[in-house]
Amino acid sequence: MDSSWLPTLLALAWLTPLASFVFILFFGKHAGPHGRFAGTVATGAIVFSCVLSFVAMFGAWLPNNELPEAHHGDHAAGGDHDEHAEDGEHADEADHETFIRPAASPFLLASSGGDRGTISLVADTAEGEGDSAEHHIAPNGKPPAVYGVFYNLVTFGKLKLDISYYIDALTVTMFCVVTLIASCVHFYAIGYMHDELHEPYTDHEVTLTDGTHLVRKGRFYRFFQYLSLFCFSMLGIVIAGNLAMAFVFWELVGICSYFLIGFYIERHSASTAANKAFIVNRVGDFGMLIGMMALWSSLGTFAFGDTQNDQGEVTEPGMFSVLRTEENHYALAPTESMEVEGARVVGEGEEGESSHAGQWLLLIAGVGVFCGCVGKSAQFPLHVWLPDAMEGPTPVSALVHSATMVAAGVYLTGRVYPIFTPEALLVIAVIGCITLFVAATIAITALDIKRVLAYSTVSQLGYMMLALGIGGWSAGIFHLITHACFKGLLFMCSGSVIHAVHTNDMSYMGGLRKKMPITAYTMLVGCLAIIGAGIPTSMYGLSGYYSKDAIIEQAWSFAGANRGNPLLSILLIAPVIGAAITAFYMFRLWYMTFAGEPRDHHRYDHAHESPRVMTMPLVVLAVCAIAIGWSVPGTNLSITSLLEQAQPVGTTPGAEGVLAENLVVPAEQLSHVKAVKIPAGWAAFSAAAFGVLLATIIYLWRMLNPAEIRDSFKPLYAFLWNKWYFDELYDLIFVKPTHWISGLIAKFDRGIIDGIIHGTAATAKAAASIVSNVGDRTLVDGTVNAFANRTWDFGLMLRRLQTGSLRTYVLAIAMGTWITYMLVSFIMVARGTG
Amino acid sequence: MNLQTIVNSLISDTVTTSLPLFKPELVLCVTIVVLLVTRLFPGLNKIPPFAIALLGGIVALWASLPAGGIADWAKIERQELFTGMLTYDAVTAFIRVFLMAFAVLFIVLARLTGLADREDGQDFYCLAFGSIIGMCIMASANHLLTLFLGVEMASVPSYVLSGVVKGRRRSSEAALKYAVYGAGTAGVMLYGVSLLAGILGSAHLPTMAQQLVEFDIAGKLAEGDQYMQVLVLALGGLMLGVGLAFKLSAVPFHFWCPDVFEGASAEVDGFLSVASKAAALALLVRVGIGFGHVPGETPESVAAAARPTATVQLAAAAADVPPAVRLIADEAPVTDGDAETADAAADTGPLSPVRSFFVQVVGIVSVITCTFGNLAAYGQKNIKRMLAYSTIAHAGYMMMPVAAAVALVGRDQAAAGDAVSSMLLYAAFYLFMNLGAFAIIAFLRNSMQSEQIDDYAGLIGRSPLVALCLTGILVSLVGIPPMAGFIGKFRIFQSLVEAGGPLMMFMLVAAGLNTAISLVYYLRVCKTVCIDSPPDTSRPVALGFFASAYVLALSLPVLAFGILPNSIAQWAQAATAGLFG
Amino acid sequence: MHHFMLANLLTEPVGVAHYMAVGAVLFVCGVLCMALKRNALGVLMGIELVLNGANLNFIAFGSRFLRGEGQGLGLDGPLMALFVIVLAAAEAAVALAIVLNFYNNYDSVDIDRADQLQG
Amino acid sequence: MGDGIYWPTFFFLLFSALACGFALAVVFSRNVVRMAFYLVMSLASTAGLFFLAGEDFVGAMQLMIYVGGTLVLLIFGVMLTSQKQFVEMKTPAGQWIVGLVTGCALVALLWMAAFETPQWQPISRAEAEAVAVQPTATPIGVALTNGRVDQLDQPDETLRGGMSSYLLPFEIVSVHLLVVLIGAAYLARAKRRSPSAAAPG
Repeated sequence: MDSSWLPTLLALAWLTPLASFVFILFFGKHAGPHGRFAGTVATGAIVFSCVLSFVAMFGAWLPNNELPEAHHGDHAAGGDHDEHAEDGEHADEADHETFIRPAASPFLLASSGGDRGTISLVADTAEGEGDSAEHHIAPNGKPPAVYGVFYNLVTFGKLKLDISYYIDALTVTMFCVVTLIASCVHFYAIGYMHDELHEPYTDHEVTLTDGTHLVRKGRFYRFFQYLSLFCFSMLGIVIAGNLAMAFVFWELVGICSYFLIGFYIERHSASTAANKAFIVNRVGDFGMLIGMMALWSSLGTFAFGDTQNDQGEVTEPGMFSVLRTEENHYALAPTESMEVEGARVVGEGEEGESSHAGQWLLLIAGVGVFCGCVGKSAQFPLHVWLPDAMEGPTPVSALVHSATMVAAGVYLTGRVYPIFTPEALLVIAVIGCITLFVAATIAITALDIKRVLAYSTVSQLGYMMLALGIGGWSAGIFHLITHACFKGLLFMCSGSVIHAVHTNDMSYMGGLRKKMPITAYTMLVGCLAIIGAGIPTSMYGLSGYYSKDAIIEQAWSFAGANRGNPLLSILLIAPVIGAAITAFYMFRLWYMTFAGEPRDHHRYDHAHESPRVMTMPLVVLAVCAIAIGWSVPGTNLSITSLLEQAQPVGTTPGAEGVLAENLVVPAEQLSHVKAVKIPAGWAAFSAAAFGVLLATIIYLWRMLNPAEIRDSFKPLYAFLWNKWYFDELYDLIFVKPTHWISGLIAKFDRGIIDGIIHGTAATAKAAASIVSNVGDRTLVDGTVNAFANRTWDFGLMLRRLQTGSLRTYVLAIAMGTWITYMLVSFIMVARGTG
Repeated sequence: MNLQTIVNSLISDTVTTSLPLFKPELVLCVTIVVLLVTRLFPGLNKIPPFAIALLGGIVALWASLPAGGIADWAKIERQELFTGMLTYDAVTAFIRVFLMAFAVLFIVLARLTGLADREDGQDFYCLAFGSIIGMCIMASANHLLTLFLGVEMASVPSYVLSGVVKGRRRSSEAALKYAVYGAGTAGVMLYGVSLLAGILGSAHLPTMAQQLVEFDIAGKLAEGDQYMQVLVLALGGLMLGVGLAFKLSAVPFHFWCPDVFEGASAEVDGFLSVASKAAALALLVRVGIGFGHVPGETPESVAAAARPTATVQLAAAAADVPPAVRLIADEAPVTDGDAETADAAADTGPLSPVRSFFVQVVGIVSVITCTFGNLAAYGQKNIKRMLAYSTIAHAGYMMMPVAAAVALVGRDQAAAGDAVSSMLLYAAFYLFMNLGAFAIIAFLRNSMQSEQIDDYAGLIGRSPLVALCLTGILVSLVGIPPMAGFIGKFRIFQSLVEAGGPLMMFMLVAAGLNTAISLVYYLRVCKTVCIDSPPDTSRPVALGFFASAYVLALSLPVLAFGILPNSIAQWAQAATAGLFG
Repeated sequence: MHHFMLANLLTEPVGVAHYMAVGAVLFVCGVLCMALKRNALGVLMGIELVLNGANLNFIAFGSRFLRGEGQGLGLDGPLMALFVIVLAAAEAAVALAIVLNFYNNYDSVDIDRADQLQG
Repeated sequence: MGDGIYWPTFFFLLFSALACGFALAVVFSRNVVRMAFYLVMSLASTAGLFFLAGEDFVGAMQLMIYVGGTLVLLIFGVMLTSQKQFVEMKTPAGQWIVGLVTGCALVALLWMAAFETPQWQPISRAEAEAVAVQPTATPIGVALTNGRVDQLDQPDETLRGGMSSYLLPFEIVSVHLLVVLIGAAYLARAKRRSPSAAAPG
């Protein structure tokens, strides 16, 4: 198969879940008893997608695109690891020649995606003697990619909304990973959601006012309907060839997560969690919209790739080519139009400094787009929604936390990587660093098994963002992929446990490994993978070992390159400490659940291993979690070499800040030199080993009593237990002032409009009721929910303006006219004369 | 020139130019007369009024469609009808097609829900057509009298429409409130119109714009004791704006809207929220561009002519101009330099103060309107009342591109046209969304006798089609991707970005945040409809075949235009191509 | 600036401003009627006064006696005033019908009884 | 100054005092029948002001349509609804205060607008006396059919562009009146409506 099949294959893989969604939407309820057949349809669809993705990978992508030698793959375990060790030594001598990309033959393919779409397969050789970069590393050209337009949705003047595709090695890899994990989750869900097939279904978590449990119809088919839509939306983001399309699917993912998290809508906690997730995400999306608009207004395009005509000439350059032109050696430079636009938006700088306007605009655009990723990938400060999203059924958690929603943010950051200036990257790194540390510390004290995993997800996402921010593009994306495997595994294991003991609370578990061995040992694999278990500085290890070490190496290299700024070394210290904490809480979780003596014998006695439809996916994912970092024996095919091939245009040589002048983002391959690799590897290993050891001492050997430790660090414990008081802080910063202002406005409203009319008695009464409102609501539970409540109250107060009295309305016309005029004239006079 | 020649030319102008372009309105007038005449004669009153009204509406729609397809619209040059009373350009044509299409849909709806039955049908259709003629005049007003006349003609019949169900207390209360509030704002507007006409010495909008150029606002503002005249101008403009704000239901002149919407029947609400609003927006565009732009002027011509003309005028006027004014004229470039807004640097036409006044007032009002509408919709129990607040919020969204367009007029007329087209596009989507929503409410009212949101619980079990359509429409009103509402919002954001500057960015931020705010109350209805369990007392919901088909016909485009918006977007684009001819 | 001086009140002609002053008083009286009368018919009378006040402005702007030959609105003034009179009559007819309809439903013309719609 | 009383000004003062006085009386009267009477007087005095401004035709229309037509309509309404308890209805004192304050603020604003604009100030007596009295009915009639006699001599090309004949409004207003009368008749007719189509109210 040649490359022209790629768009077709992937489009098919992308649309199959949509077909399944539509089918279940219309016929799901009647498909089999209680809609049982719906699960089969959805699972079949996603498995079909998975097969197509792998066909695309092995049948169409790999034969046509020669892989570069795996530089990062010096970890790769395989027959040739000795050579790789050698390779590392070579790299020590800065042997740059090895970094030149192998020239794949340039392809120009006939269009297949309609008249407008032309496909180009571009593979550039880097300029060997590019000397503009600091480290004398040649900037890489455009990675081999296929860009084209499926369908032109609409054209408004300069604004073109297309359904297009941009397929490079990253896209294909993500397709494989997403569909593979989603397939596992689908299988697993057939078992896990089995209860929903009962008619009627009794929800034990919901107690009605009369003391009975809620009884409702089963919603098995609806669950799979949402899952299918969810997969479709996620694949849409992955295949998207332009930012606007990515945004559309971005929103769709948000809607699906709303439905899925709120699946048990009758449970109050579930519906509030769904609301919270949706609203927090909207906050982020809103930043993204601003970033998109900033990019569009200055570049005039949303497209990632270049549109080419049949002769292979570029007719409409995509945003990457515009920002990183070949003439400029693929270095990031704001365009002319950006300077102009930037001057208009940001404001003209001093004489001579105005040339930075474009850089500022680029920074705004980058940070804006990143805002969307912050929301979706649950980065600080918008991470609050993710732990609450545990209210959804466990398969949803597994999917949301591994390969889909949260991955979307990291994926998009990786996808639009060429537009990030070093300053924007620094923002990303700092956010990632804060996130990983904060979330890891919170996970130490959590007792809910899913909540521990949720915070660990937040923390690992922080690692990815940190890696991307300090220049480790491959490291970050690699970690995304390995994490998808082992986090999916961990969640499904926890689901299996919950299924068996009917509680989330780890203090009721213990000793379960005897009852459910498959779950226990696959989960152990997951734990080992997430802490990055492996033999330090060697080629042997679980998947997490490669990716996490790559991140820490990059952090080491980054800290080295920015020695002039000691503050930035925190970006190295935090991930290392974070690695220790990760190891600690993961093993704490495993020991509390599976090791030792049962704490609750009643639950223990009823526990049983899950059915095969649930354990098989666990085994599959455990194999992935072990081996996904390895390369295929005898070839240089590995995830790392694929990522190497997808390395975004112009990003290999690293970069230096323009606005922040002494900021250096080091080239990624510099982190593979021995001088970095060995200390970084040992640091990571010793941190993880320390964490495991501490967990073992406390929870397995019980040499220290956790309760005593808790007591001696009481304030710290309380601080962590309360999740760094984020909810309370947001309450204080956003909710209280809103409340206060709305109270004030209500006072004004009643005081001025009603009060004068109905006399002072009403005013006094209104004021009293506000005081009582404030008094009643000083204790607020959640941030965003509370925020929503306050906006709600504010809305209700606005309603009081609508008094219903016609004469008041007429008076309001007169007063409105007069007041508006006074305001306007005051402003005009102040301006005109001042 | 003597009287004879001028009357001759006027007659030929009227008969050959104006009347043919006034066809759709004439058709409606004729339909009204026919409807009345058939009632007089015993033989003719067998003909159902619905048939006549439908026929009239379809003929009017046909008459308003461009003869040669969309391509014709792009070629329409602006021209004045009836000696300057009306203006005819592609925007007029677009709005007229919009209104006529709406008229057809509306009379079908009124017939299907039984609001206009056989005996009272004539009255109902006459009132609707009379109001639509007024809206057409609003959309093409080119003179202060036609502006006021259009607003009155559109409003007065709708006062009656809102009270059309006679035996209900709420209905008569709604009509009373609407009539009195409308009369009050009309009075204020009339006073504003008189001030503007008085100070500029004309009532013809392009002439007034010409006079405004000579008025030299920037100079008068800079002079200490002359700025009073500018303030009087501003007062006139604001009072005129009160009337527009009433029609748009913009805050703080929105008070009538929730009460009237709750009291009137749902079909009429659809009428008020779609047709009336679209006409008011078109009128806002007319006023904004009418005062902020002299026909035939382009930014280039202004830039080229600015300095020399100023000196020539100065030299010519030196004899009879008081020294103070001359001083200002000399200093004018200096005052331009420290202009307030960032984009004013590029916008230096003589009318730029008018534009910046309009943009700032409309911009700020739109933000307040939008936020207020969305917040106040929280916690509403009656769906019509909730949608009334939603209408207020959407009026805010739709005013934003108008502000953007006027801000762009002085810089980039093509972009300004684009901004207007984004408003037209949104209005077109809005027709399907809101008329669809109100049609569903009307049908549900007929079958379950309730308009409370709580009574819609579990609707999906009782009538899946209606529930799905309603959910789709509400999702589209929020502006979430696959629906048309998203495209419309996106387009509005685009025009705001194109206009640029701090105010526009503020509006963009506000609009974005409002989308998030509005989510809460729309989703609440979706949840009630789709997820909540139905009350035990629920009755089955049965819609007839035609009713279902009607609901589908309105809801499907909401999805279809979200996926395939190209054709309608091109119409809107073509309609504004010749706006600044 | 020009000011309204009482000294030569009776010996000099009045200007547009004086007409506008009277118009303003009528206008505001109308607004007050609408805002303060509880009798719906009083409110309708208020509407008439408001429109009448604005009309006085149009007459003043169009009048040659107040602004001299060739100045001001010319015939536009009286013509617009004429149309406003007609429109006001139409509006009064409809408003009266609505009030009667209200009266039929409520057995009262007290507009403070119209308070079912609020919030 | 000092060439004797300028009678038009005297009549202006007289009529304006009557118009304003009766308007205020409308506001302050509580009896609806009296209000109607005061309104007649106020509108009639306004017609006097129209005559003084030289607009005899509009003045006549004012008397005929407003005073004659509209008020007869209103008085009908008063009589139809004038049971004892509705003749006088009290407005709370608080609302009076708010209303009057707003009213005064509005009057102050509008007066300021009137008196601070230079081109709206009085012309000199000599100028005013030079203005010849012309009939107004003919020009208005011509304007309503198709031409504007007052702007034939307008030298400015752009201003002549704005000479609008009022043919369209004249015709379209008739349609409007027709529609409005249908509406009024519809509402005033005895109700005949089955409750099924109406929502519960």
